[in-house]
Amino acid sequence: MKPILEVERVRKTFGGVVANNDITLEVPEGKIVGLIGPNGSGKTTLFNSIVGYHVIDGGSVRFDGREISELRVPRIARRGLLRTFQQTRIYGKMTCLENMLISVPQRDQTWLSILRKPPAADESKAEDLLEFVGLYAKRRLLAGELSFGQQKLLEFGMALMNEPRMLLLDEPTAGINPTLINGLMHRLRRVNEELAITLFVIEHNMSVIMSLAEYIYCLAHGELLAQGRPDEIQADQRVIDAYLGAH
Amino acid sequence: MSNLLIGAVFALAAYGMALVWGVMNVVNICQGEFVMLGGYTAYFLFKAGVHPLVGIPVAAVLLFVFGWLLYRAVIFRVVDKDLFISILATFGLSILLQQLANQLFGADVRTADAGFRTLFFFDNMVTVSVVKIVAFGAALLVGAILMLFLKKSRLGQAIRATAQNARAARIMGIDTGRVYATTYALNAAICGAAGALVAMTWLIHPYLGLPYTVRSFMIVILAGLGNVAAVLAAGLGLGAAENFAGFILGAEYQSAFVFALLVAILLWRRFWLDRTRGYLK
Amino acid sequence: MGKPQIRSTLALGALAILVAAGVPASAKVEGDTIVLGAAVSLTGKYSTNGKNTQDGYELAVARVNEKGGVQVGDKTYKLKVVYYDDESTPARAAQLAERLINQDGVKFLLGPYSSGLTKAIAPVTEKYKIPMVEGNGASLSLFKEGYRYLFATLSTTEFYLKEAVNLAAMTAQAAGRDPAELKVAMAFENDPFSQDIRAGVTEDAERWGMKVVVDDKLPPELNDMAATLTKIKAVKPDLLLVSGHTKGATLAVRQTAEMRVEVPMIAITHCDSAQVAETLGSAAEYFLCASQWDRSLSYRDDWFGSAEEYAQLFEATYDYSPPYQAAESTAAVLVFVDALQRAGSFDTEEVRDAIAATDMQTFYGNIKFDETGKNIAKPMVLYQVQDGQYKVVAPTDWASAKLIHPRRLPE
Amino acid sequence: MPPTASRLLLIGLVVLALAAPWLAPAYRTQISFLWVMIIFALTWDILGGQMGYNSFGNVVFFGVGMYGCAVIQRDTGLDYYPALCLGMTAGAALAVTLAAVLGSGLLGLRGHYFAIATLGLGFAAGEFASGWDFIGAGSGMVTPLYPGEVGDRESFFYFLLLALTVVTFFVLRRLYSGRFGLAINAIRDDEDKAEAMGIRTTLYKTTAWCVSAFFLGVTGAAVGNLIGFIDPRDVAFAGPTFGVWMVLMAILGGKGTLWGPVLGATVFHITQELFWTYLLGWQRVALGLVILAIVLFFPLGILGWARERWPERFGHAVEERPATGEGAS
Repeated sequence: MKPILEVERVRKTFGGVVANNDITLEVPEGKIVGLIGPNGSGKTTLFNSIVGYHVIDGGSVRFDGREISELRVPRIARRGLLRTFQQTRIYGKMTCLENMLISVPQRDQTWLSILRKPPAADESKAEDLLEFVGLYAKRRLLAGELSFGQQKLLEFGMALMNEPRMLLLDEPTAGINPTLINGLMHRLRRVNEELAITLFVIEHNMSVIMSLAEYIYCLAHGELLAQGRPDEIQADQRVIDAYLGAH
Repeated sequence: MSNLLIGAVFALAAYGMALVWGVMNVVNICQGEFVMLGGYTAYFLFKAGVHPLVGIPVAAVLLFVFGWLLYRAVIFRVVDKDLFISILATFGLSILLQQLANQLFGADVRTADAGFRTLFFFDNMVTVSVVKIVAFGAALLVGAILMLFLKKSRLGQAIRATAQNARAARIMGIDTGRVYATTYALNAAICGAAGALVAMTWLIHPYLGLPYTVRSFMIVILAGLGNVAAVLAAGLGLGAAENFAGFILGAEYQSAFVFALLVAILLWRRFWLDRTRGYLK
Repeated sequence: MGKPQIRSTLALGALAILVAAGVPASAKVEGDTIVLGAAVSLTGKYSTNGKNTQDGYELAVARVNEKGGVQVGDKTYKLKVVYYDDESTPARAAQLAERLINQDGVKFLLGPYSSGLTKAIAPVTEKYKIPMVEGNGASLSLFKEGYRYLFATLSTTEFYLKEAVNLAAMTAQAAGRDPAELKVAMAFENDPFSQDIRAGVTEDAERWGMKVVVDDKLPPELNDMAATLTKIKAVKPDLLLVSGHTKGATLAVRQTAEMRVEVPMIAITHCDSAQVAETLGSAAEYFLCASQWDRSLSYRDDWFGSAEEYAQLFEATYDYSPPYQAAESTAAVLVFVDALQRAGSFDTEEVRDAIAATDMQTFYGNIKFDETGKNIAKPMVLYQVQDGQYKVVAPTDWASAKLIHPRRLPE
Repeated sequence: MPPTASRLLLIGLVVLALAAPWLAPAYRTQISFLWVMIIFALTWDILGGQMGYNSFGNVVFFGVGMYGCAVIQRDTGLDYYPALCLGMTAGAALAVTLAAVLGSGLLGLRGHYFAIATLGLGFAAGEFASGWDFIGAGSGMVTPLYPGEVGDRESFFYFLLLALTVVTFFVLRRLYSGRFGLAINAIRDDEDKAEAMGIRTTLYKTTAWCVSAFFLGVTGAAVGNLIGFIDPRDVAFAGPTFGVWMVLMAILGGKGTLWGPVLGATVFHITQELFWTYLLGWQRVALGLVILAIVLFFPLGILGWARERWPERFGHAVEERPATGEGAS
């Protein structure tokens, strides 16, 4: 199984604070991989480094075999590597349907095609995906009027609309009503299996990530602490110490 | 010398703008109109026989009251709104004040000649008018008083606390409404003092405000909010650059140069940040 | 699209039509009143001179009405002027001229203040074949467009500082110097009026073979002339010419004194309307000032009597001494009165021809238009500020005092 | 509201506009300026309302178009109409080129920095124009006299500007209903998110500015001829008047909507004309008060206010799909 994402010795500092230090990891194509770690361990910074939010101080990031650490966010996104945000980000003054319609893949958009109307196929696809995430009934509401959990689902739907090859999810279950978490996990698996989208997930909810991910990386203090299958991680004393705050 | 003085006056107005911007998140477009009103205060006092130097504190006090009233009447409504709303609202105020001044005082060009002498050096090749030195000193003094006030006084500390975090300040029992009103009034007072300096060194008319507003803007952007030394440096630098441009390129391109410089500085910062995948926000 | 927005759009559309149709267009002659129209600058950068212009018009109208009015054919009519505020901007002035003609039905226009605004209005009056007599658009370029319906009571820009250049040359000759050795420094505001003056004096200086050593355009936003004056100080010219409406005059006087710019002869425009002698005192001493008119001149007419009598009446009415901007505006009204009486008709073509044939004496000077419409019968005068008074020093026929040269610096 | 009704309304308005020169011939120029104001507000709203980039410098394109056209008319020696045609094309081309060049740099600035940079741009353009002798410097330029009969000129420019307004409106309506509209709305709501989704934001932003510049350039060319005299600061690059009115009109009507700017421009223009007629000398004081009232009490504009009051009329409703929809939290 060839890795779709390879992160090699990535280093990022803010002022004097080291947020990521020499992190090396890889995500195989078609899998679900988890990223865990206590608060402030550098998970979101790593996501930002991967998708091009800031310049990394050292190391390399390869997506599908090509170096992307010099590219900016939109170009990386057009290659099929997409992320969602911990604090959800949707287009608040647009309706849910419009949010979906503008999230179509941008790879083949040319100057002329941006002036055209969205094809009808886009609309039916958007409606199907809205139904998939359970927001069909609210499709004409302004996205900003949805609850936090609904916005999260919408953002997920938008990411799917973009037909990415790989999706970086930053805490997909945070803020979601616990009774709905199972449904979400079910959807994530379906996405992974049916749409063949590789998932790389930051998650705090241990039971979720343990049942979802096939392989897990754990960060602490900006460094890679441990890696392995869920059962290995669960048994790893260093991970337990990190979470309990015992140093 | 002339450059330094105009720079100091710009710096005063800019400092007031930075204060209001930083504390209240309001961009005050009628900055230049406060300068204009300060100038008229000094002018009318001068007509009544009061020395323009005395006019400086009087203008500051009058404008303080005016700023306070303006805050209570209008500005408090735009404090929590989008920055753009405050830009438009104060733009409306600026038109209003300009036109009222035009109607009340007439559009005549006025000047309050303080009667200071000019010093001459090197066979008259270098001239320094005393009024400009005095005005420059006064500008520095106003700046110093302001800094002391913000640093030492209780109200000044409240202002700084509010600038840091208005919500926290409110929880700590600071009356932010009062802080805002004071800040805005202080700004008006600074501009009023600057206006009195303008009246005694150059000339005043109802439409003189715009250059001061625009240059305050530029200086604040260059220097950032809340850095007094940088504001002063940027103000003096701008004054010098402008005069120099007038000297080299001819006076017709003097303003063009300043505005082009503003755009150039912003573009430079943008492309510089671009390399770091950042944005100028 | 929702209903409310459509309804309000409809309502507004209807309102627009109502406004459009609701204001009745007044005729050029209402009963026994002849209606003239003028766009003047009541606000904006020209509002001081705009007010002078309006006062000049109003004084003429009041005087003419008081003396019985205008006799056209066998009936006498009163005069009335409709004003709009052009805010000192050309865009507005052009629209207002159109409004005066189209909506108010005015058939005879008086000019606005400043060459720039006159430039904006002239194409409109030309198009509608409406005669306009103006007293405040001096740019020579106005009279190079071949306008048939534009007439100016004032001397055009090339005459403003011509006399100053000549004076400098003659003084040099009298002192045994060649005028070609003289160095001239110029600083003119970047607007049509001052730039046309610049074109005029450049020609004059060339004719004498003088060398132009500084030639700056002052931006209208100018609050400080220090950069230009520093240059001037360095090159030590023999003659300094400055024009920039009242702001330019005040700045030039104040800053030359402050920076001790030692030029033997300095000539400026607008120093009487800027009241430099009154407000700046000794700093203004020995400045030369171009003026269209002065109350001490020996012109007279039947409406106002002598120039001095006009000035006294003006002072009694408006509480300030009339600058020439007011006098030339008054004269513009008198030209209409004269032309209407001679034409004996309200037909714009006949009135236009009557204006073109004007050859009259007024308190403001003689008025006779050449084929381009500018007044060629009246010279400019040059004041010198002497002991806080404006004294005419040139041309010599009118001079009430001798030129003091070189200029002595105030202590 | 059924689509036919809105179509009927549009047709009605256009017919009214076409008939206006005969209904109120004396007001042709004033209504022509109404069309100009509507174009101002509509084109400002592309960036300001739909894309969230508040520009104070759009008047630059207006001025560039005006000067471009005037120079062509002066220097080519063509007859009036061919010269005007060529001039308008050149003016628009110049404006669009400028927008493309400036846009690639300035549109990388966000928020207030963009607003301030464009403010500087507007002033700089005016000052440069008034120093440049080729275009008359501070003396300005006079455009050629219209060759037709008295009154033809007013009708000509009335219909020219009306046509421009209608074209602008429909082009924008078309653009807003497509991907372009969605994309610039997305940039307005969250530009970082739009970038994260791979949208070519710079391309969209520059295109938006170019569209705005195109219509402003053509309009500028026409208005230069309508006014007849081009002053660098007060007519062409009139930042403190036209430049700010654009913003005000769009906000007054409701920015980010198609009808808002049209509505705002109409109300603003009529109010202003009334002030001019009835408040001699005090009209600007009144204008200042109106601006204050607008931003303090209607910061969302007329349409925004209506939208807030009757959200259901603007289609923001919950709808169930005939099949079962899965509920969410």
